[in-house]
Amino acid sequence: MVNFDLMTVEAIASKVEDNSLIGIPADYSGVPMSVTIEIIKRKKRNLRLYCLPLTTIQGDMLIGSGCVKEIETAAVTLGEYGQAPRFQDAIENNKIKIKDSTCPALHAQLQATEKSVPFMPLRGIIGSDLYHNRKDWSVIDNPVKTHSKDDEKIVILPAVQLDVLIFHAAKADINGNVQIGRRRELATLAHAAKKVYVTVEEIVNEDFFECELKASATLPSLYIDGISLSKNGAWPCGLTDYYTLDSEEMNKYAKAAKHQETFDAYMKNFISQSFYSNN
Amino acid sequence: MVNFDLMTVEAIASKVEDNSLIGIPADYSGVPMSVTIEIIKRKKRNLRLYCLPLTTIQGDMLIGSGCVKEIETAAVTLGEYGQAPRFQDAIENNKIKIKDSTCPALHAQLQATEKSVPFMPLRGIIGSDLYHNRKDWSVIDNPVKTHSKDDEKIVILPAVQLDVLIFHAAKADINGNVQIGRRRELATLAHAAKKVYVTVEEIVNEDFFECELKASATLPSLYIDGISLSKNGAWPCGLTDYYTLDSEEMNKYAKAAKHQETFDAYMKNFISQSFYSNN
Amino acid sequence: MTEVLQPEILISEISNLLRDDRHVAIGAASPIPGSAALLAEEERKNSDLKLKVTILHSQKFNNFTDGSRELFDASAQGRIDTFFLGGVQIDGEANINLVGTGRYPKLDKRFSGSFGSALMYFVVPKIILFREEHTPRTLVKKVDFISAPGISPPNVYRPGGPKYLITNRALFSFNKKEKNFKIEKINPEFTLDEVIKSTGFEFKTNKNLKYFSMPSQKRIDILRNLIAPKVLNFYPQFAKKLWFN
Amino acid sequence: MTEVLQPEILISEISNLLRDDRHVAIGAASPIPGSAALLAEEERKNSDLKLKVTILHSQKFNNFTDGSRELFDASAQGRIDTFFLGGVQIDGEANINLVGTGRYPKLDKRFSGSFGSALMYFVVPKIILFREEHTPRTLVKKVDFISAPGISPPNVYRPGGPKYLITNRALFSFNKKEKNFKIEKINPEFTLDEVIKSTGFEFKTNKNLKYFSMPSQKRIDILRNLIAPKVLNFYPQFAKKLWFN
Repeated sequence: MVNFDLMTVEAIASKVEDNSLIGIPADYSGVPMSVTIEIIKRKKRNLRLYCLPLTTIQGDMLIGSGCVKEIETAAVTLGEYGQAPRFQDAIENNKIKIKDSTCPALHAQLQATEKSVPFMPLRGIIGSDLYHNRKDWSVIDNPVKTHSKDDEKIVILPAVQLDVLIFHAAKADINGNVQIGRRRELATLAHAAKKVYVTVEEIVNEDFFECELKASATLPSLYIDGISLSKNGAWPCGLTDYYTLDSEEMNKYAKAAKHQETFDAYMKNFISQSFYSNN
Repeated sequence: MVNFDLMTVEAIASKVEDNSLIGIPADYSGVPMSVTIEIIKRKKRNLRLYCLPLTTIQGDMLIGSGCVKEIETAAVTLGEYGQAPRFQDAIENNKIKIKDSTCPALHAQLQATEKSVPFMPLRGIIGSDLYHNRKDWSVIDNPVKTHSKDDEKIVILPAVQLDVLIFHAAKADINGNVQIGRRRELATLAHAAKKVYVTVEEIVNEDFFECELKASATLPSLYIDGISLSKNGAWPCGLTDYYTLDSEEMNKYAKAAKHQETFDAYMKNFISQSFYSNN
Repeated sequence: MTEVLQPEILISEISNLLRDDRHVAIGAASPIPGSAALLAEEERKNSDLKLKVTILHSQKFNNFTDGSRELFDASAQGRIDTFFLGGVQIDGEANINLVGTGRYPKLDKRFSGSFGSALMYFVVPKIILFREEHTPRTLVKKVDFISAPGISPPNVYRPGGPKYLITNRALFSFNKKEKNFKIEKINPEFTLDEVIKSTGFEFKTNKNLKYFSMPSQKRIDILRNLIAPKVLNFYPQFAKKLWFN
Repeated sequence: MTEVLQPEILISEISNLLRDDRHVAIGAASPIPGSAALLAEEERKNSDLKLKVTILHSQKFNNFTDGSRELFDASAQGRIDTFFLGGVQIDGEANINLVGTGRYPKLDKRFSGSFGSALMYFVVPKIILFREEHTPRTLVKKVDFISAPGISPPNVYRPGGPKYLITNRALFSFNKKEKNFKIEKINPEFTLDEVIKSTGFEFKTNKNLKYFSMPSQKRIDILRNLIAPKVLNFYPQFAKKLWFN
């Protein structure tokens, strides 16, 4: 028995509304692939992806499946498996809008919401074409005068609040606290999101707050709106201490995604199988 | 054998230079009392304390011992043991300068240095006399226009970099990584400090990075300039999972510190004893 | 019936004010609000609207894992429904002073400091001002130093602010538009006239003025049997004096 | 002597550039720089100047505990001495393009994106640009899109920037004041003239032009016996192809 509402993967997917701004974790932060497949099955449309700070197969699949209207990211890539083909195709053929960004800016915009301030300053960026293509960014004169640089120019980034965040993690405890380990960017994402749903490999019969080490690795339940059990929920991506990325499947995907037709066939097959179990 | 330079408590204290800006951890974050006594013994002068966000007996002792020129803090208090008498006396008789602040501002000023931005915005504060007495704070018009509040005023806080941070913690590993648990404000302090010294209860023969849970609770050695073994190093303050605050000693101190003469006698006695052992 | 102690009545009254909350946070040196929050949590344990209580000075009842800034961040995010603030002085416009009396910076009497009040007072929807001592010395016409203002102009972000003021003599509500307090409940040991005389600022009186209510025996039992041992962990001085002497 | 592989020469050359560093960080998809950093770390293991290597995509060689923003924060704090950046295109003023070719936003050929370059290029003192392919297609007169600029005006905070550019044909140094590259070393398989022809921008030549140096047998042994198995953990595709095929 757990002291929180256990959801199904399907129920989490159905919480994602068309047009919503979704937080997308990087390949190392627990990619929620089982929910992603359910989102694709449900033909969600016009999603806006906010990547912290990049996406791999998850973003490429969502784009290839026609679910995405806009993406804000520092990169979309399959890493060692090459460029992200459906993303490339979508950009080269003007199918989706992109807000090209840089990793620390994606962090800072969420940290602004975390602190409920309307903006964050960030150094760098000035002189890049990233800046010239972002109407929501501006440059101001540093309002704090220092001895060395009286006339410093600095970039101002707006706070961004996510409609929903979904990620996959190792464990939840009986009170709905989730173990995120060193992946603290998940805490930033959660703090900046209106709704947070998590899939986990297992639910353990303890309270992480009873042990200082475990508490240190925990995202508290107060930020979490629903949890689902989903074994291998990040597959073919990896999950720290559980499984590594599936090279063979990534190669298979990278090849299939090169063309829309072969991608469609790959996805049809993927959806028809039951790779993820709820128990 | 450890893979870092083990220091003595005395050596750490001698690293603190007159006039330096010192990071002071709150009563719950590992108060470095053994080093504090050595600082007092060495008659360090004109120290500037930056409290995150408050100090208890440590700050009061340093002030009463004449080591302090200035303090930036959200509070100085002995908690359940009453007001901080040497601090009160110093303020009421104009012996030290105070920069009265509020907890989130003390955090934000360090976070600015953590990100190497010259300032951080923060809501609140406007209309308080804290603001009216801080020449280093200013108010600007929010440069990011939102629909709801086109003319919002917001406070701008300058980045603060500490000269030195000293704190007490549970454990160091053989590679000089330190366990801080949930006390992540210690990471913020360390990121914003030029030099960081740590005293620990024990040094353990392992590498915290070999275990994801332990790594999650770790401040990496890359931020740490020196470590000393110091059993009971936070006493009479407490340390999570090791010992609780010593009520009897706190009462004794609170009483003695009411007058400079009794405080001096208390300190003379304190210094003459060996409360802390290095092994 | 058991004799009910004065602080227990305050704990019970404060607990009633937390009725619709989901998350209450308790800051430094607040044993009575802390006890009230744990009482409310216990009483709602089996209801649909559970209450989460974060006591910052406790290891066990601290729900945060992002260091001591998380209280302020979470509050600014709107995730904390109620927070308590005290005051060396509180005035009729709900300005609070936690710094000291006299002319700043060289004060006649210095107190601990403003803590997080200069943000919390702005962002937490229900701030309950709590000061046991109810005298013209604590409830003043105008505070000597504003740690955090009771009200703000429209160009300042302020979703939160003062909702109640509770002392050992009375419970007041605060009206943001009229910028004044109204008395809601009174300690039956005092008359309204006595309360008026012991208050340094003017407040609105109430035709429906009620008395502080006596906690039920059941509530007293919960408080003494279940809550007191918890409080002993993180406010030992307070708990010992009240319950374990 | 063992046959030395071309990537091993690059690894060895890059490793030489890390001589005075205390902390080198390696970002996404950088197996050759990552191998070079681990090689330098191993060779200096018993010296006074130890090298710390943080490989972000590795669980074991990641020295950070504050989430993925810590690389950027630590770099901005000045705690990272060297970082590597690549580029779809790199031009003669050291502007780098990681986004794609053609007219943005509707590009002819889209690549992955700018990653952290738009901050890292400004704050890390020694940025080594690394791009294996040395052709007029990659080393261009002017990039189509600036992910991060090579130089900045004085009113922009910029303690860091480009120091070297290394390709499979040559090693260049960058002169910030003159805003140009100078060739320092050349792959002995190519002539200077061939390098000039395969470079889309003009660069300064060097009277003391040296050749890429052959790694010693000892270094090759360390690389193949100690470093290769580590690299296999976080760049499996690369390591398998080079060392475990």
